This record gives sequence, structure tokens and C-alpha cells, in this order.
Amino acid sequence: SGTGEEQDGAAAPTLNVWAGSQTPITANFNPFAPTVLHGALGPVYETLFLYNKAGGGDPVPMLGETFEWNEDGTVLTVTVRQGVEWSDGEAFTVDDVVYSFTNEITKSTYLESAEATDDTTVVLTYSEPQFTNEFAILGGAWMLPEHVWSEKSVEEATTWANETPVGTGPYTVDTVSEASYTLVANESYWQEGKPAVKSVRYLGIDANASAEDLLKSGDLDWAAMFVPDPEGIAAAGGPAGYVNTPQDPTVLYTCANAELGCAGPQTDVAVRQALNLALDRGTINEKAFVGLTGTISPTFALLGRDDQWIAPDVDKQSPQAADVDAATAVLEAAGYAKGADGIYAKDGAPVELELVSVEGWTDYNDAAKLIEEQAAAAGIKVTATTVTWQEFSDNRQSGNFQLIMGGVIGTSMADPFQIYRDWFSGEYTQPVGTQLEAGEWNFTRYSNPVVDAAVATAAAASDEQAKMAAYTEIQHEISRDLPYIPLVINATQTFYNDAEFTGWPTEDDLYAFPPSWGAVSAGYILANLEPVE
Amino acid sequence: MAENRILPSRSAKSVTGLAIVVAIVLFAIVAPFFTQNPRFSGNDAFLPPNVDHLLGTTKLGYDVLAQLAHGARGSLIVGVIAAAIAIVLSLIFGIFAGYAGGWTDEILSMGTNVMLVIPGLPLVMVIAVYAESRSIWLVAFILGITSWAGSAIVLRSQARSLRSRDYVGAAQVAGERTFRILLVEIMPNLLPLLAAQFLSALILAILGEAGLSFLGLGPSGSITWGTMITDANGGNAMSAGAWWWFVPPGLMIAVFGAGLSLVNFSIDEVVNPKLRVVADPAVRRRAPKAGASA
Amino acid sequence: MRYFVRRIIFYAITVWAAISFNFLIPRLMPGDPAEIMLAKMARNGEIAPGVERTIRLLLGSDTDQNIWEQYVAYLGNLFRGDLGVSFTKFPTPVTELIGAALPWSLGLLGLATIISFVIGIAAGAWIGWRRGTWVDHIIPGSTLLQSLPYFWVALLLVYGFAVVNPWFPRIGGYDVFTFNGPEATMEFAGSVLYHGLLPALTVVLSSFGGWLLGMRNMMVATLSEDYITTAEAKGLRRSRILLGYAVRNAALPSIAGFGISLAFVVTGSIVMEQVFTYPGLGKLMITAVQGNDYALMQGLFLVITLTVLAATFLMDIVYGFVDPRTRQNG
Amino acid sequence: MGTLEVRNLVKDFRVGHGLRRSRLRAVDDVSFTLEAGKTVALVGESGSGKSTVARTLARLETPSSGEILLDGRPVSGSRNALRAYRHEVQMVFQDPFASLNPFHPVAHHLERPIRLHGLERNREGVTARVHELLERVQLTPAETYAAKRPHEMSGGQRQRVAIARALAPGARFLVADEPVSMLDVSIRLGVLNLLARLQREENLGVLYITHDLATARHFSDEILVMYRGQVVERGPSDRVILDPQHEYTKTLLAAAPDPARHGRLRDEVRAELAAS
Amino acid sequence: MSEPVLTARGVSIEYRTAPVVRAVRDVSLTLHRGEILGLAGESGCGKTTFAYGLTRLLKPPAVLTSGEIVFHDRGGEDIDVTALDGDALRAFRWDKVSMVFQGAMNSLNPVITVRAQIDDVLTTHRPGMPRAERAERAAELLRLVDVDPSRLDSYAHQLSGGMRQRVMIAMALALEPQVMIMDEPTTALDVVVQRGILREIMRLRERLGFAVVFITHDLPLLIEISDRIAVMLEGAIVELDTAENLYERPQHAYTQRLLESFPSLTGERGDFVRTGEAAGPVVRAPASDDQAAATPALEGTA
Ligand SMILES: Nc1ncnc2c1ncn2[C@@H]1O[C@H](COP(=O)(O)OP(=O)(O)OP(=O)(O)O)[C@@H](O)[C@H]1O
Ligand SMILES: Nc1ncnc2c1ncn2[C@@H]1O[C@H](COP(=O)(O)OP(=O)(O)OP(=O)(O)O)[C@@H](O)[C@H]1O
Ligand SMILES: [Mg+2]
Ligand SMILES: [Mg+2]
Repeated sequence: SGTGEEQDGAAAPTLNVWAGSQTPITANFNPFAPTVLHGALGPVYETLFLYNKAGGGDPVPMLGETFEWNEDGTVLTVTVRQGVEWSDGEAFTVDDVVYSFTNEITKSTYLESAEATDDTTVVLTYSEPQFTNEFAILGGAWMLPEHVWSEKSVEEATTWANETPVGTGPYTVDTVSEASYTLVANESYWQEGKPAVKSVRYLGIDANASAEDLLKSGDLDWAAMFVPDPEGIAAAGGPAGYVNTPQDPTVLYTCANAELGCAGPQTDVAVRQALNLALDRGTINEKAFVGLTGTISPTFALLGRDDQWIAPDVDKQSPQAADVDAATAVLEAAGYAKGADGIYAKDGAPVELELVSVEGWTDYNDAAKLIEEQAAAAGIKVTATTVTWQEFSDNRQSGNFQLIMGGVIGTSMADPFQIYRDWFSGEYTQPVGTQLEAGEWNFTRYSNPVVDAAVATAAAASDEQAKMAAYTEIQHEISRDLPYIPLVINATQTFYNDAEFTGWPTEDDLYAFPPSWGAVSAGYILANLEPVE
Repeated sequence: MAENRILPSRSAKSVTGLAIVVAIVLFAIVAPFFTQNPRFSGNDAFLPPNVDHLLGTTKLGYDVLAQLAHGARGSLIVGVIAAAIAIVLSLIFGIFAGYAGGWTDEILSMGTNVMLVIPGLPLVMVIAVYAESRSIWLVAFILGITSWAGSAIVLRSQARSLRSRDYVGAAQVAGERTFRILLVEIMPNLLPLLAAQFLSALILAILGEAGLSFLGLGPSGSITWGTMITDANGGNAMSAGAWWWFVPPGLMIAVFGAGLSLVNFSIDEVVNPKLRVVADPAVRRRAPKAGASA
Repeated sequence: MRYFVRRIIFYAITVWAAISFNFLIPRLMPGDPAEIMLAKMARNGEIAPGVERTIRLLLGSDTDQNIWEQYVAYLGNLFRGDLGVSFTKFPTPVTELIGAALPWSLGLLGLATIISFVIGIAAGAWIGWRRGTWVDHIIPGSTLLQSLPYFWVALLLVYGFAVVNPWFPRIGGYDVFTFNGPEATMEFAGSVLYHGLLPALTVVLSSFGGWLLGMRNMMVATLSEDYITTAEAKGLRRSRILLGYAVRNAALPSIAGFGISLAFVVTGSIVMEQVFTYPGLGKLMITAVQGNDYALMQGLFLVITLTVLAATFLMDIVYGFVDPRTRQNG
Repeated sequence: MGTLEVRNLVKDFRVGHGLRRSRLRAVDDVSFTLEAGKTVALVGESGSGKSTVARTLARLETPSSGEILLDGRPVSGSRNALRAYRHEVQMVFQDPFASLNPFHPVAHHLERPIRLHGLERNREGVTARVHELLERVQLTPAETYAAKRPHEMSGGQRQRVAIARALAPGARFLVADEPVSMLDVSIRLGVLNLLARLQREENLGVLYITHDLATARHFSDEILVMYRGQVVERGPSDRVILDPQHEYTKTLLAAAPDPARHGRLRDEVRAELAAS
Repeated sequence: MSEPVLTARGVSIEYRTAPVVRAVRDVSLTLHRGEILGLAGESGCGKTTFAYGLTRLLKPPAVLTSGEIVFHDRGGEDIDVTALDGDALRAFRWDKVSMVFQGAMNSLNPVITVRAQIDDVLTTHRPGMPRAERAERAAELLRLVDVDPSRLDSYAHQLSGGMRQRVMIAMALALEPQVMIMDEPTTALDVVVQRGILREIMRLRERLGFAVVFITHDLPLLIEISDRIAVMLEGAIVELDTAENLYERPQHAYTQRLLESFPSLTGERGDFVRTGEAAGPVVRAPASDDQAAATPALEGTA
């Protein structure tokens, strides 16, 4: 595709999106590549349904129209949308759907079969109940054109850059350069009359500060980033649209399990509890996150959205102010004594912890510094250091840390189950020194048979009561053991230019998760936008 | 008469330079005792300079002056250690090569030359990435072991010329051992040069540390001028109008560097008498005969 | 001729040393690139076992070759121009990434360095020539410039001339809001120049002081040489003495030291490129370091070193022409 | 009494770098004997190898071939032998500005050889000997001079210190490489006189290297003329100067300025020009 | 005795350092056309300073504090050298008075060829001269000093010390000046080479008739070649006479002592050297024999 489309540039303005710090951009629209460009996920490739992480509610039909589980959650029947075309003109069929679930790259181990029973229906059969995996199956699996992908071997398919992707989404790829890539409207998109914005440019900008400057000058139309002073953007002449959707918990990962090889004072639950009590979350929110974060629940259910899943007899919120006395009491009760340097110690081992955060994530770095100060007040020595993202990732994977400030991925549905299973259960972890396997997220090496059993119960539970009973058990355990010490619900700030484009998700109408990097949702939002005349 | 002095006494440049350097070093040593805890977040954020906070506060409410004072310590520690390591290495490579001559010299100077043209920062970055956690000492060490080549070259040529001095021969004839000759006869005469090299290495290391910090490869957990600039940049000091946070650390580096350069300038004049410049004496009022414009 | 032979041997050894450094350093590093890669992929969903195998093969972990075989293989790959595959930009070949970034850095740094060299030498010559007069007061100012951190200057310039007064663009090597990529048009060329101004100014500002001071000192030393007095006694015009006798000789060490100083400039500009999101090698280096992208890091380190060497080599040739002594005895 | 003998001395230098190394024969088969109480002068034009002979005698260079015999016995290369040798044979260098370390005071230059050769053990003994040496070379008051640094002294004074240093180990042989050529004309004789007196008083054997034929004649018993590394003529000093045999010696003598011949050069040139 | 070509009257020169060095004190001197005037004296007595004063080459901190230097041109007009300035001074230099400095190694610009350096002189002072003529002149000059004209395209480092000094002399002759000042032109050279160059100078002087101020501390050499000799001591001229008179009947004690410092090569073998202590009369009151060499400012450069 050439650059001939520029003539209509004046009539139809290009929407400029921040593509993150990822220059130089290299064309990669392979949704399975780790280096895939955001523009592929939603604007080009679509899923069967869209789950609204921000607002909850029923899944929005995309390439699927309806779905139905069988009794025990092992068979899922999906009705597929008709009349959809791939961007190369071929028809989108049930065979493509079947291919998308059964190909070598994506096939999950517990999928027994995927069959098209007629031209509109696909039946997926699993070996285990999959209720809790609904999002991954319907909202996370990309629909691929079999006629393109089946030509690729597995090896090719993973290393393939897929420079001119063929998808069903509202956009197709136009040009790619090291600094930006441009998408243009897919004229045969299945949603009639959409997208109205004909051209979208994703720009790679390396420093948050630069991106912020460009937002202020009005050069960027859509960006999700942490800005301490969100009002300042509009005040400086940038886009006035702003929405904050705190979704993902920010926590202190502790390498908690000495049996799996964790070392350090944090393996003692008393130390974790004391630290939990010593934190002044209010100040952290106020100073490091400029008051933009949400309040976290030690149950890891998202307050507001998931309230129905919080057991009545656990603390709904983590303490917001520091309680130094309580913290020291916990330590003393556990046999710690204050040393001459004001630091508690037991058996000659002082409570000294290293807290790692990712260099350049300034809000985290700042929070870490505050925690250092707050912990010191309670006789716990925390040393905040920063590492590159890659090191952070390595450490996390291998369990090689004492404390890490990091995020937990919030669930896309109004149900904390995925967090309990992926982040807390002993089956989803490895000994220290061994990298976690794909799909395992239990970085803290936490392992608690009570939690594991409750997770299994919840997975198979078909009625809400049984599930709630299991959750209650889990919440009791984790809010006591604190393998992840909850801090805040991280702010997700999205800035959008509503002077030139309308149709954005807003505070009042959060029809989709708003940030520009959101997979699936970003494509859905783009398709809904309209240029202002 | 200035043969043995490392610093010449009164030249405006050397006095200014020395004053700057001494002032900043004193600041680094003394000021931290009088300032707030540089990590005390109880102050209001983004306060402009005022009576309580002479240089205002940062986004987290840290007192900038306190940070600057502790940063001076950090930066100076990095600088001094790195420079010391660099000087020791350059002594080994430079003086040894210069004194030994022959193949030893050829090989050592080849190594030096190679190190010299390999750009430092990429190498430092690669090594810094390798390090698991970077203490201030480690950063200093890395900067030190990658920055000695320049002075080694200078020292080598100087050592070569000193080696052929008769007094080295005389010491040999008197029966001195080689090591003692190096230490007692040659080294002292290299002192001014060593001092100059040390000072340049110092500022280079401080600059290097600042660059590393900016890339996120600086000493973790420590305060230096480099981490201050980086924090200020990350904390959007500029767009928040908090120049008092962003400007001082950079200026300190530049001023300190300028002070060191000025001192070095004067040392150069001692080492190389040709550089001694005499101001045009005020002869203009005399008759044109008296040799005006030369 | 001996001079050139010696230099060429020197370059050969330096290249070899750089290449070997390059080989050794990642092998000394902890961690397994394949593991990291897999961990990264895992964030987007599950990995099929087949994929994992491919990646392990590709990133060359789990090899049973000994270090010498690896070294030979590595040299072989280099010889074929194969620097491996980047993993932050998987599966783009490192050469492709570097190839795209190199012209930007060469253009920007090359031009800025030449400008700063010329300004520095000219100003240094002038200050040295007028030594002992008021111009000596410029010296302290230039020592200040010389010690400025590059990125600090860059940030100040950005703030002053791109944010507060939006006279210059904030980011990029060209207008990324207008052009979808490099084009062969006049507008594009103009845009490149316009976008290069602040970055170039950064380099010039923070590096010309060094040239200036070095040149000034050499100038002062040269002016006390007998041949300058002779030239004066010959009644030559001042311009002739300045250019033909003083500057010609005083500039020699600066030319000889060009490569070394260039290495410093390159070092400084790596950080500078980050500030401007300038699409050059420095930017790429940072990407590589932050992503533990060993292949890219290696490739970049090699290319940067080779570029500096090439510049040094060029200057060596220039030196050979301006200093007749080198041609005869090394 | 004692002899220092040089037999068939050859010294080659390797010049150039790397591939294109070549050899330069600086000294080619030179033999002579120094006797206690006698002075031998070594003259010749620049680059003829005089200093190389001197440096070889001082064991600063190792001979490529040939032997050095002290009192008839060859000198081995062992550390002890070398020390013993240096106890007997010392050297005075040409450049008084370069032969004293500007960093150290005069005392240092004299103490070191005294200590190295174990002549005195305690501090007072060393100091006393230093003062005695300074007095011997007429640098009085000795205390003042001992504390001075080289740059605080004139060339002649420095050269005296250098001579004192050479005498410090109690040497019997002195190699003086152009000891006065860097000094001002009016003080050269003073230094030479001092050397001559010490030589007589201590019965030293001196090798006096110079390019000044006049002092060579007056100061030495025997003259060796060197040309391109070889000794081309040798003999009693008066004989060599007044009745030169070798062509080169004659050229050298003809070139030496002689005030007695004033105006002759002009006349020769005029005659030449008139002839052509 | 012929007419004067250069007259210096009461020339005093100071180095404005702390303390002030009065390097030349009230020196008066007349140089006659075609003569060789020797200027003898020890290191640091002000010979070079005086020579620089004559050609107005003094640089700060040196200042000509008083005195008058007049050049009597061939045409009869007098040029007040001390009053010259700017272009007039440039035009005067080398054309009327040229100089040969002590270190020939350093007097030639190392980076341009001999030809270019001779050309520089010709293009500056003889602007109209065509290129071919300049080339011819350069070759002729080299032939004059007995150097092969093929050496014109050599650089300084490619020439031996003697050759360099000859090239410098050739260059000094380029404009056929009336006075040539030679500051220790042969000190760094071998006696044999030195002799060759002296002979060359004598020969050229006979042919071209320029006057020479020959500066050296080698008194025997001066006596052999000069017509007249001035002896300088601490910035002042203490004796000025013909070479013969000076040699045979030195008046000033310092001159006598200088002469005695040079034992005769072929004359009587006096025993004064070996018995030593009977050196000539001490001239300067408090001085031990070598006080004069203590010239601090020159240290390190010696
Ligand atoms: N270390 C050395 N390496 C190479 N060549 C040398 C070395 N030392 C001396 N030579 C060469 O050996 C030859 C003899 O040198 P030497 O110094 O002995 O001469 P000299 O007679 O003392 O001369 P001068 O009168 O100038 O002091 C010269 O050609 C010189 O260049
Ligand atoms: N740049 C200077 N600053 C101060 N004093 C100087 C300077 N140059 C020379 N002098 C002093 O001026 C005096 C005369 O020096 P000058 O160089 O004229 O002596 P000279 O007779 O040429 O000696 P030489 O025979 O060593 O060349 C000396 O005492 C010297 O120390
Ligand atoms: Mg010699
Ligand atoms: Mg002189």
C-alpha cells in the first residue's frame, strides 16, 4: 500500500496515538510475537467477544454472536457472525474459527475438540470445566484467517513478522516506519459505516516526558500514561478528554515461601504483616501517585466492580494510614527486638529488605522511596533500588528477590478468580531459581494447600454460593499471609482528544476499557469514534 | 622556580578554580550535617525556594538543598574512586610501558590505544547491565576501569622522556633497584601530571555517572547529582516549572567541572612552561619606540 | 609508508579486540536470553511447546559447542554480516535495525562534530593568537561548557525551545506527524534539517569547549616556537603566520586526537538521542540495554566502535597529509 | 694499583620498529685500559660512539660483545657483582640539568649511594659523609647545599654535586661524559680543575669524554680518537694533538677554532674566490 | 673602516617580570657595512635579547625601555627602526635585516616544504615576482649555500642539522639583506660541520657584502672569524675592539678571564689546567665561579 491516501488528509484528520516507548518501530503484526505492535490487537485482529474490563456487564458480541456453556462447563457452543469478510476479500467462516482454536500455536492442552457443526456454529469441547476460562477463550483468542495462516509452519508462524496482516478488524495496515505506523480504515468492515476515522497513526515516543509534552501541545490525540497533573494537559492546550480507570492492583511482591527457596526476612509472615501495617497508603497515593490511584482490597477483588465477591468477615480495604504501633507489636509478638540502630532483629538477623522497582517508572520509584521511609519508622529497613525492566522480569521469573514493587493483572470480568488461580495457587509456581512456566504468575512462590483446594473448588463450582464459599476461604488466607502486600489500585489514565473526535468511553459511559494499549478494546473504541465536523 | 610546585600560586584562573573546587568539596563534606534528611518526604511538594527550603522541594517533598548536598557526596565518591582506579591503571599501563620500553611497551600501548578508541559509554552500559545490582562503588569501579586509557597515553610519553633523563641513569649507576627508581625518581616528577589526569578523570567520571543514571544504569539507592537530574526529569520538574529541582545539580556538575579544568589549566602551565602566557604589559602610554605591538 | 602500515596493523588489532570483547561480554552475563524471551511471550498467552523449541534454537542457548567453536562460528557469522536477531524487536535482524539507525547518527553526529570541531578549532586558534588580552576571559566560560552533561543540555534546550517556545520540534528525526516514513522529497529533507537542529546544537554546545581549550593551549605553545619568531622576522603578513605557521602546526594534535574525542562525543550523544527520541544508534543502544537485547547490544557496540575507528582512520589519513613527518617515520 | 680494561667492545643498537628493524653499530671493536691515577680522553665528533662507550662502562648498556675487566677479572652480570663493580666505577653525566632529579634535594642524591653501598649505617654517619663530600667538591657551607634542590643551583654547582655523587661510593674509576660541555665557558675550567685535583688526590682512573680537543690535550695523559664507532688513533695527548697521524684526527684539528688563527679563514676564502 | 649600516644607541631592554630583569643595559653599537661583528658573552648576558631588540621581535614581557636603532639604507636614507610599525615594519624585516636563529631544527616550519618557506618570503616582499622566477631564485639560493636544489621539496625533518642551517642561511639571503644577525648559528653542530658553515658565511659575505652580527659564547671562534668583537657582560658591552686587539691585548678583566677559559690547542702546554687553582681573576665580587649560570627563567628549557 502506498501513501496515496494523503489527499484526503485535510478532509479526514488522522488520529495520532501514542504507541509507547518502542522506537525504533519494526513492523510486526503477528499477534503471537512478543514484539507485536498494539495496532494489531483489536484494530486488525478481533476476538469473538469483547469483555469490558472497566465497566463489567455482558460480553459484547464481536465475531461471535452468542455463546452457551453446557452444565459442567466442558462444552462451549458459539454462534458465529455471518457476512464478515477478511480484509483480503475472503469470507470469514466457521472454519476460520475452528482453525483459530486448533492450530499448533494457540491450541491449549485441555481443548479436546473444536468442530463446526454447521455454517454458523462452533462447538468447543474441553477435558475440564472451563467456566473461569471464559474470558481467555472468548475474549482473548484472536480469530485468524485459515487461508493465510495455515500456510505457515509453527516455526514460521512464531517468527513471522506478518507485515501486511489480514484481519477482520476496522483497520488495515498502511505504512510502517521506525517512528510510526499508520492504519487505514477497512472499507469492508462488518459494522456498517464504521470506522468513521479513516486514518490512525501510532507514534513511538521514548520518554514519558516527551509524550506528555506532545499531549500538551495537542499533537497526540490518544495516549494512556501516568501524568501527575492530568488537568495540566488540557490547560496547556492539549486534549481535554481524560478518564482514570484504576483496574490493576499495585502490590509489593514478597518472595514468601522459604520452602521453595526464598530467603530473607520477608519469608516470615510477621514481617509481611508488620510491613503491611507500617505502610501509609494515603501518603503513597497522595505523593507518589498524585491522588490518582484507587483503594485496594486485601481480597484482590476490585472494589466497586467485584464487591459481591468480598467475604463479609474480611477487611474490605487495606489500611490507609500507617499504624506503627500495631506493626511493631506484630514484630515483637513474633520475637523480634529493636536493635541499637532502630531496626528490629531476630536471632541476630536484622529486618533488612531490598525493594526493587523498574527504572523509569517514576511513580513506582517514588512510592518505593516513600515505603523506605515509612518502613524505617516501624523499625524495618527497606532499601529501594531500581533495575531495568528486563532485570525486574528476570528476578520475578526466577524468584530472585525480596520485595518487588509491581502490578497484578486485574481480571477482565467482574470476578477475581483468575487472580486467585494464576497468582496465588501453589500449582502456578516453581522453586526459586527456576523460571515460571508460561501462564504461571505466582511470582511470590506462595503455596498454601487451603488456597489450592479452594481454587479447585471454585473452578468447578457451577453455582455462586459454592464459589463464594471457596472465595471466602481464599480471602481469609491471603489477607493474613500477604504474599503480595497490597498497595493501591493503579491509576490508568487515558487522555483523548474529544474536540476533534467523539465517541470516546467516558466516566459516564465506560463502554470499553479506555487506554490506547488495551487489546481488543482499542479496536472497538477506534471503530466507534467519529471525527468532529 | 616553580619546578617542584604542583600548583602555581597566584593566577586568577588557578585561584578561581581552586576556590570553586574547595568550596564544592567542603559543601559535600560539611553541608550534609546541616541539611534535612534528603529522603524526608514530610515537606510539601514542589515548594519554590523559600526560607525553610533554600532550594525548594521536589515532587515527593524532599528538600533540594539536602539532596544537592548528599548528591555532592555521592558524585564526589563516584568521581574520586573512579578517578583513583583510572589513575592506578593508567600508571600501570602508562608508566610501566614507558619505562620498560621494547615489546612490553608495544603490547601495553597497543592495549591502551585500543581502549582509547573504543567508546566508553557503550562498554560501560554493557558492563553495567551485566551487574546484578549496582552500588555506588560498583558504578565507580566500572567507570574507573573503562576510563584510564587517555591518561595512560600521556603518562607513557612522559615516563619515556623521564626514563631517558640522566638522573635515572645516575640512579642506576648508583645501584638503585628498578622499582625504587620508578617510585622515588620518576613518580614524583609525574605528580603534577598525575594530579591533572586525576582531576580530568574525576569530572569525566561524574559526567559518566550522570549519563548512566539518566539511562537507568546508575547507582541504585544512592543520591548523586546524576540521580537528581534523572529524578527531576522523571518527576517532570521542567514542565511543572520546578527549575530549582532540575537546574542546580546540572549546574553543580558544570561548575565543578569548570573549577577542575581551571586548576588543570594552571597545572598545565607548570608542566609545560610554553603555556605560560604573559599579559601585554601596559606599554601603550610609552612612546611608540618602546616596541608597541608585537 | 611505514606509518600507514603501522596504523593499519593497529586498526586490525583494535577491530579484533572490539569483536572479541563483543563475543566475551554476553557470555559472561547471567541469564539465558531464550528464557527471557519465553517469559516475555508468556505475557500474551500460552506458548505451545513447538514455539519454545524454535526460540531456543534461534537464540542459541543450550548449545553443546565449546567456547572456541562458538568463537569460530561467531567470527564466521560476522564475516557474512550476520549479527543475529534482535529480541526486543523479534524477529528483526540486528543488521536491519542498525542499518536503519546508522544514517541518522552518522548524519547528525557527523555534521555536529564537524561543526563543533571547526568552531572549536577556530575559536581556540583565535583565543590562543590573542593570548594575554581580554579574550583569555573566554576560557573559564568554555571550561563550563565542556563539563555540561549532554542530556542536561538537551533537556534544557527542549524545555526552552520546544516546550515553552515551541520553535523546534519536540521529538524525532523528521516530522512524524506529516511523513509516514522517510521520503526522497525536499520537504522531507527540510524536515530532517529542522529536526536535527536542537540535537546538533546539544552536541556542538557541549563538545566545542573541549576542542577550543585543546587548540588554545597548542596555539599558545606553538606561538613560542622558533619558527614562528622566524616567520615574524621574515616580515610575513600576520594572516600568513596565523594560518600557514601557527594554526597548521597547532591543529595537528587535535587532528591526531580526533578519534579519541569522537569516542567521547559518541558517548555523550547516546544519552542525548534518548531525550529527542532521535532514531539513531544511541537510542537503539538504550533500547537494547533496557531490554537485555544481547544480540542488538553486541551489534551496536561493534558498529559504534567500528564507526569511531573509521572516523579515526579518516582523520589519520588527513593527518598523514597535513603532517609530512608521519609519512616518513612512524 | 688497579685497572679497568675494555676489550674488543662492540655495541649494536636495534633501530626502527616492527618489521623494518635494522642494526646500528655504535661501537665497533674498541679496546683500552684505564689505570689508576691516569686520565684517558676520548674525543670524536658527534655520534661517534663516545657516550655509548661510557654508558657501557657504567653498565647502563650491555655490550653486544667484548669484555670489561676490573683489575684483570671479567665482571659477571650477577646482582652482587654489579654492585661490587659500581662500588668501583662511577659516572658523571653530561647535562647537569638532567642528571639531578629536580624533585629531590642534594642530600638525597648523595645519601642514596652511601646507603646503597653500605658505607654508613646510621643517620649521623651518612650526614657526616654527605657534608664531607660536599666540602670535597668545594660546596661550602655543606649544610646549606645539602638542603638545596637542583633548580636552586647553577650549572656548575650542579655538576659539582654530580661529581660528589660519583665519588660517594668510594669509586676508583670515574667515567666523565662531556662533564663540562653544557656549562658556561667561564666556569668550565673551574669544574675541570676540581676533577683534576680529585683525580690526583684520590688516585682515580678517569675516562674523560669530550669533543673539545684543547681540554682533552691539557687534561689527559692519553687521547683516543673515535670515528664511526672505531678508535682511529691513540697516543700520548701531546703527540696526538701536535702530530696527528690519522686523516680524521687532522680534519678534526683543522676544524677546531683557534684564536691564534684569526683572520686566516677570511683570507683563505678571499684567495679561493679570487682564484675562481 | 667603511660606513655604518646599523647604529644602536643607548638601547635598554627589560623583562617586565617580577622581579624586573634588565637584560640589556644602555648598549650602543655601530655595525659597518660588510663587516662581521662578533658578540660574545656568557649565557644569559642578554645577547639574544639584544638581537631581538635590533629587529623589533621582542614579545611581552620584554620591553624596549629606551634607546634608538637606526638603519642606514644603501640609498643613503636612515630608517628609525624603533619607530617602525605595522606594514612598514614588516617590509623592513628580512628585506634589510635578516636573522638566523640558534635552533635551525626549530626555525623551519615542520609542516611545509623548504620551497614554500622561501616562497613565503618572496611573495610577501616581492609581490610582483612571477612564479617561475621565484622557483629559479629559490634554486639559486640553495646552490649558493651548497645544498642541492632538489632539496627544495623536502621538509625540515628530512634534512640533516647542517643542511637545515644552510637552508636557513639561504633563506636569510633571499632578499639580499644588508645585515644578517646570526644568533649562535652553529652551536648545535659538529665542529667539522660548523667549520663548513662558517666558511660558507665568509664566502657569501665576500660575494654579497652584507654585514653580520655573529652571536656566540665561543670566543676563540669569534676571534678567528670576526672583524670586530663586542664582549657583553650582564647586559652591557664591556669591551669592543678588533678581533686582533681583543685577542692580543684584552683590556677588560672579564675579557681576559674569558680568554683564559680557553686553553690553547696547539700552543704551550701550560700547567694551569692540571694544577688547577690558578684560574684568572674573579670578576664579579661575591660570585663563586659559576653564579652566572643561575638563570632561573631559562631552566627547564635548557
Ligand atoms: N639507545 C640507542 N638506541 C639506538 N641508537 C643509539 C642509542 N644510543 C646511541 N645510539 C646511536 O649510537 C651512535 C653513537 O651514539 P653516542 O651517543 O655514543 O655518540 P657520541 O659520540 O656520544 O655523540 P655526542 O658527541 O653527540 O654525544 C649514534 O649514531 C646514536 O644515534
Ligand atoms: N621571557 C623572559 N622572561 C624573563 N626574563 C627573561 C626572559 N627571557 C630572557 N630573560 C632573561 O634575560 C636575560 C638575557 O637573556 P638572553 O636570552 O638575551 O641571554 P643570552 O645572552 O642570549 O643567553 P644564551 O647564551 O644562553 O642564549 C637573562 O637573564 C634571562 O634570564
Ligand atoms: Mg655523547
Ligand atoms: Mg641566546
